[in-house]
Amino acid sequence: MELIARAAGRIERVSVEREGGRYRVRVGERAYEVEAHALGSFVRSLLVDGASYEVAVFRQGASSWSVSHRGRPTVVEMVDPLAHLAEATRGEGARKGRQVVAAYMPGRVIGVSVAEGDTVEAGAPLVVLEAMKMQNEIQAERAAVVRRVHVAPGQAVEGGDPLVELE
Amino acid sequence: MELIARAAGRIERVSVEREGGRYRVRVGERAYEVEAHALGSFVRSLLVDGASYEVAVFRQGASSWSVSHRGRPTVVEMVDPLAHLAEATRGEGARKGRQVVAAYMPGRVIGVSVAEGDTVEAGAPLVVLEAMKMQNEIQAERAAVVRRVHVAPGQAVEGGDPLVELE
Amino acid sequence: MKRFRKVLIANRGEIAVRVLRALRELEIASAVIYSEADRDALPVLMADQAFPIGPAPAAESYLRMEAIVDLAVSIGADAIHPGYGFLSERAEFSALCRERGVVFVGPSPEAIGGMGSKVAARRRMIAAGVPVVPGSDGPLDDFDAARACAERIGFPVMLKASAGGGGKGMRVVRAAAELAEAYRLARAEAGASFGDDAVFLERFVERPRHVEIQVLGDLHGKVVSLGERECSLQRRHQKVVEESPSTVVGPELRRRMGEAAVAAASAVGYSNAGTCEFLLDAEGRFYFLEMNTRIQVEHPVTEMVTGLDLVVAQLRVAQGEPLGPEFEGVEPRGHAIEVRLYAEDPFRKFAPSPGRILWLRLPQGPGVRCDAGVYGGSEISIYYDPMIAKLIVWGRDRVEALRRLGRALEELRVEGIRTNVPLFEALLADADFRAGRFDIHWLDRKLGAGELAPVERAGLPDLPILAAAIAHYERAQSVAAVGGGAAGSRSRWRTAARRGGLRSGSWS
Amino acid sequence: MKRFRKVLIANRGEIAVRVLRALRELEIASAVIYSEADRDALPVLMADQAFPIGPAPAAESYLRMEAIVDLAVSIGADAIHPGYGFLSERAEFSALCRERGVVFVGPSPEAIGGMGSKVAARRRMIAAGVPVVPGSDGPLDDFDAARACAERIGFPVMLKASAGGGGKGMRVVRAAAELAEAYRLARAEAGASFGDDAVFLERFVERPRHVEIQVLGDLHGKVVSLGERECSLQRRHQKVVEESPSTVVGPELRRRMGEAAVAAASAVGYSNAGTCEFLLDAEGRFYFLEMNTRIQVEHPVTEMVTGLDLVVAQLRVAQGEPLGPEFEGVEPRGHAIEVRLYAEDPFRKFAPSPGRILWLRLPQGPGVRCDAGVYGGSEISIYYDPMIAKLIVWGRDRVEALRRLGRALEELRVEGIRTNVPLFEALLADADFRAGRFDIHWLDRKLGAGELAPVERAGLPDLPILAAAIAHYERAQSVAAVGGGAAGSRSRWRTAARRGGLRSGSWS
Repeated sequence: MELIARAAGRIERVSVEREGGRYRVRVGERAYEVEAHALGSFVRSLLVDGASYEVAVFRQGASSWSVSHRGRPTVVEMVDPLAHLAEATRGEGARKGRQVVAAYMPGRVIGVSVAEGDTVEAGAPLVVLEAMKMQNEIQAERAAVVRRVHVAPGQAVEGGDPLVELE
Repeated sequence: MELIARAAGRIERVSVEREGGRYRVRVGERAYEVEAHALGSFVRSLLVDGASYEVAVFRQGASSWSVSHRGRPTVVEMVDPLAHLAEATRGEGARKGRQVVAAYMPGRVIGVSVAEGDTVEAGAPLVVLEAMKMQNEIQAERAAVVRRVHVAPGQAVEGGDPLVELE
Repeated sequence: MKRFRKVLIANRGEIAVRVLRALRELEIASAVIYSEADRDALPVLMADQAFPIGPAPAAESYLRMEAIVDLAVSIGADAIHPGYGFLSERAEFSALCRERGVVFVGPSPEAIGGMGSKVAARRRMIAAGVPVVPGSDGPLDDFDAARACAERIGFPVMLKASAGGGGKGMRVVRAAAELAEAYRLARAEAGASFGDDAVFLERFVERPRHVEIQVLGDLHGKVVSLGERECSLQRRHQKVVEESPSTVVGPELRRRMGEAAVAAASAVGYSNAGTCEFLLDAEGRFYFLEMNTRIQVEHPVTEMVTGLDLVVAQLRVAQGEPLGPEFEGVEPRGHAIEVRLYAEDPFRKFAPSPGRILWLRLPQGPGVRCDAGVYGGSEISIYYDPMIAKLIVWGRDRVEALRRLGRALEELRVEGIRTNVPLFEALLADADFRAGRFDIHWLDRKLGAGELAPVERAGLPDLPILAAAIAHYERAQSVAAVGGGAAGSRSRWRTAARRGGLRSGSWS
Repeated sequence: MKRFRKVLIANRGEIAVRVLRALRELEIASAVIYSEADRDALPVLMADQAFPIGPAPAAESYLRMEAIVDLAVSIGADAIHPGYGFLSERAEFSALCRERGVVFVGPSPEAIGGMGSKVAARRRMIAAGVPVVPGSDGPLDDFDAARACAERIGFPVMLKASAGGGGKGMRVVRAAAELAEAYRLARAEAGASFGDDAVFLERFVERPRHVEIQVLGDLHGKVVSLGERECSLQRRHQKVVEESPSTVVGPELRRRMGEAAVAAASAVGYSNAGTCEFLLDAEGRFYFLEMNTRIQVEHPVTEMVTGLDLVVAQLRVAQGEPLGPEFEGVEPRGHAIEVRLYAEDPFRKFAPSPGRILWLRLPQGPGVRCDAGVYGGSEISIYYDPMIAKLIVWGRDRVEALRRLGRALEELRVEGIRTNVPLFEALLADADFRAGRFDIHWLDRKLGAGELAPVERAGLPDLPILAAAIAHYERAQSVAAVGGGAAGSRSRWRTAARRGGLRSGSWS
């Protein structure tokens, strides 16, 4: 199986083959021999060329996976090479620029600092969320234009609910 | 729901009603108010009139349940009152007397001490099972007649596999 | 002396579990209360009895004094253990228990009240000879009074607005020549900020450490000190790491602080467990801050170095037992460190990370104690303090304790929520922390300056891609196997993709 | 001195986890081997590296000396820790490691060999002045030799067949007048049973206790004693409960036994951790039995009362570090008790209960240490020792330790397999056990006489029926909701009933 992996700014060609319980995985130029055992519904023990890793893998969408190793999650998108190519043709820049800012915990929206069409700088406040009696300001990770605002002050949100879309 | 419970020599009429998340359960003359929450696939927290019990409930068959409280299991059969009545009519003694002696762990049969038709006393050896490098003699729990022998020496068995049927 | 047969725990989480353990060891029956959010929490599973007390918000459950005492009476509980937080330091709750004939496992309402008001407590401490931060003890009449007071207590001093709080209207003065101008400005600022220009003056303690003394009193007038805890590592006034002994307290200072703490507690007729908090300056001078009239979150570090069981002791003295010889002349053995494991994300400004714990393995082994309020499958709710567990380690010395802390943190597995473990990893890598060089502002300074970066592990950078690739492959195989036609499977994937897209918060 | 960078653990289960913890604390990289049955076991998850070593049977995996040393060399491990059991006491394995330039974390092959043969070890011990059970030191020539020997060592004595074993051909003689007849009968019995009528004679130790001394030696000739462990509670020669200190050993006896153990170890040039086992009689006389040239299962009780980390110490002395001052004049502080939690059913003649652990909550809190080799979801396989975990408790005294043991056992949750917890509950309810009145035959006597009955809990007799009724009701509801037609659901039920009937082993 040939795939493109996109994770933390990296884009890599990936191939996966199964050989009698073991996987041969190629990431870019690097080849790995991996033995993967499921320990529960989403925790896997991976032995990669002898090294032992206990990882939790949560599915986040059709092609998006959150991989947590010792409590530190990384989001990895695994996409079909053709789909990736199509997206890339449409413009690498545009793809990179789109972002849905989501609530990372359940809570209540206390304030919304932006409106659709606003231009924001990195670090600019977007939404103030209250959860567990603490207020948390959610900021823009980079300079962008606000494309959509999904929430209004007073609204209750679940973890993962979209708050604002930036581009 | 009206049921008959058979457990450890007891036979009790049982009724179960659900009332908004709580259960009203009657066992013989005793009435209980029970709140039951599932904690995992088979562990439940039961609050019975305030007292807290953490029990593991494993299904063993259509109407047979193994209920383990702090590691001590009890087998409870829950049957339809009519079915129970039918069985009782066929003869209480006969029903009580049938028993399938099963392997309680995976292992290998080292020896079979009885043949079909044998009459055995309580404590008589039936089968010797080897598991974990130890040999364990499985004995008759009461005087009975051997109706069937399911295994032969050298045979590997899984936990739960029938070994001998007594009556 | 009355032996308790049943005790009601008016608390939740790890401290409820802690009290349950003590009750079990004393063979006393236990009952807990639970709010709607805590039905499946660990204390409910572990207690002999558990009773609902109301909806999730604390005001409607854990803070319902009358309902809790009514419950205690109705189930025949001899006593109520309040834990920490919630009702533990409410004099009226202690009084209500007494009124209804239920023993409150803690000090009398009079002792709680005597320490409750800061101004009154300060006066009482001065009378009892307990050192407090020297100051004007009230608003200054005029500049002459300010000058006289400053000269008496010595520079640097601090001017504070009487009506102020939270750092506003505070002004440090390092020399006599600066005092007049500072006094003028402080009054003006106080007037402008609080509508009241009264100011007072006290000695400015530079880079103080927070060192507290555990005390324990019985109902027969005896109070003992059980040594100190160092709690200087604080983030926004919240303790993050606690240890015992303090690296800057020796036997002589320990003795003097212990005597001061015993004097403080005795001055209000204190019984049961309590803690006297002190500021300790770089010259070894210490000043009484306040007394916490309850068992503290960090009590296990004292237990680890003394071998005493403080919650068992609380219950015993509440039963009327006199303090035994094991509580006399207690000296610390080895070194203990506690870290508070929270469901919060140190990379996102310590935002709480509520949710379900989907995979949990607590550290074990030599020198490690983990007081958890959760189990694998339990939920960290948004209603309370997001504490997962307290991890306490013991070593023959601080170096061994730190090694064990590192080992235990590596061993811990929590998936499903984020935790503040990376903060502790960063601390363990910090030379000042390892050397015990810090004060109560140190952690906020470090975090503010971005000097506690997450520790980069020498791992396998491709690991997330490998794991995701295998998961993706397996899912594709199983979808192909189960899903039948390609069209059907594709449309399911598309639906999932839409949902996934909405929920993703990362640049994609 | 060479610092290890990587160590291979040639073991499995809880001791592999124990060694992993020590390696982490020393910041040494870790590798484990695993058999096919142990792919998902806890050590594999916790280690830095894990390598397959063969199929499940130990002879094809954990006992493959050459393959293990080859692996150590190929992965660049500086040393191999053998744990206990498997290769830990094989002189040839220690020799093979040395030959291949890999440090064996344990004694030299010479020291292992010196203690390996019981006869040679006994002679060596006598030469070193270590007390052994007095006896004829070989076959008796004739009755006169028997009488002379019996008079020298004093009655009661025991006659044993030289070729015997396992209690056969043993005969106790309590007075000189009975000796002639007993000698005649013993020879006849020996001849009939073993085809060799040679017998020897030694003092009969009545109701002896098993008390062992932990020793530790460095590579510079220094050997220290770290106090005793009482291991008299044995079932068929298997230790069940261990504690430290022994209730019958005081400081003076501890010193003398410690000196004997150090002399024994020194006589074979012993280094690393080891244990000298002694029989202790009611008069306080002790006799060397044998030396276990490895870390023992029960080492944590010594760790709990001394504050030392024995596995870290093993690694340090193996690196060449000399024993530091913390190992001198060690005296126990408080009391520690270990119980071995096994997957076995004490109600069914201790039959092993292999299977998957479906729900697991290990005890925690003050004074409790649980060294587990498993996690919730792991499998107790049929191939190895069915140990789940070791539960070790500490208290200021034995009474407190026993209370904690009871509390910890109540807190433990293991579902999916059966455990021997009921045995420990029965022990805790036994007056002799609580008073420390036992010897090495006590437990077998008690079990044989049916005097350790399961403790009946004052619970709710209807609980199993309530739980089953609710489960049955819920299932009926969900079947009705999902199953559609009654006929379909009924036929499914019938199939399940057939399967259920076959698997049920209870009277029905």
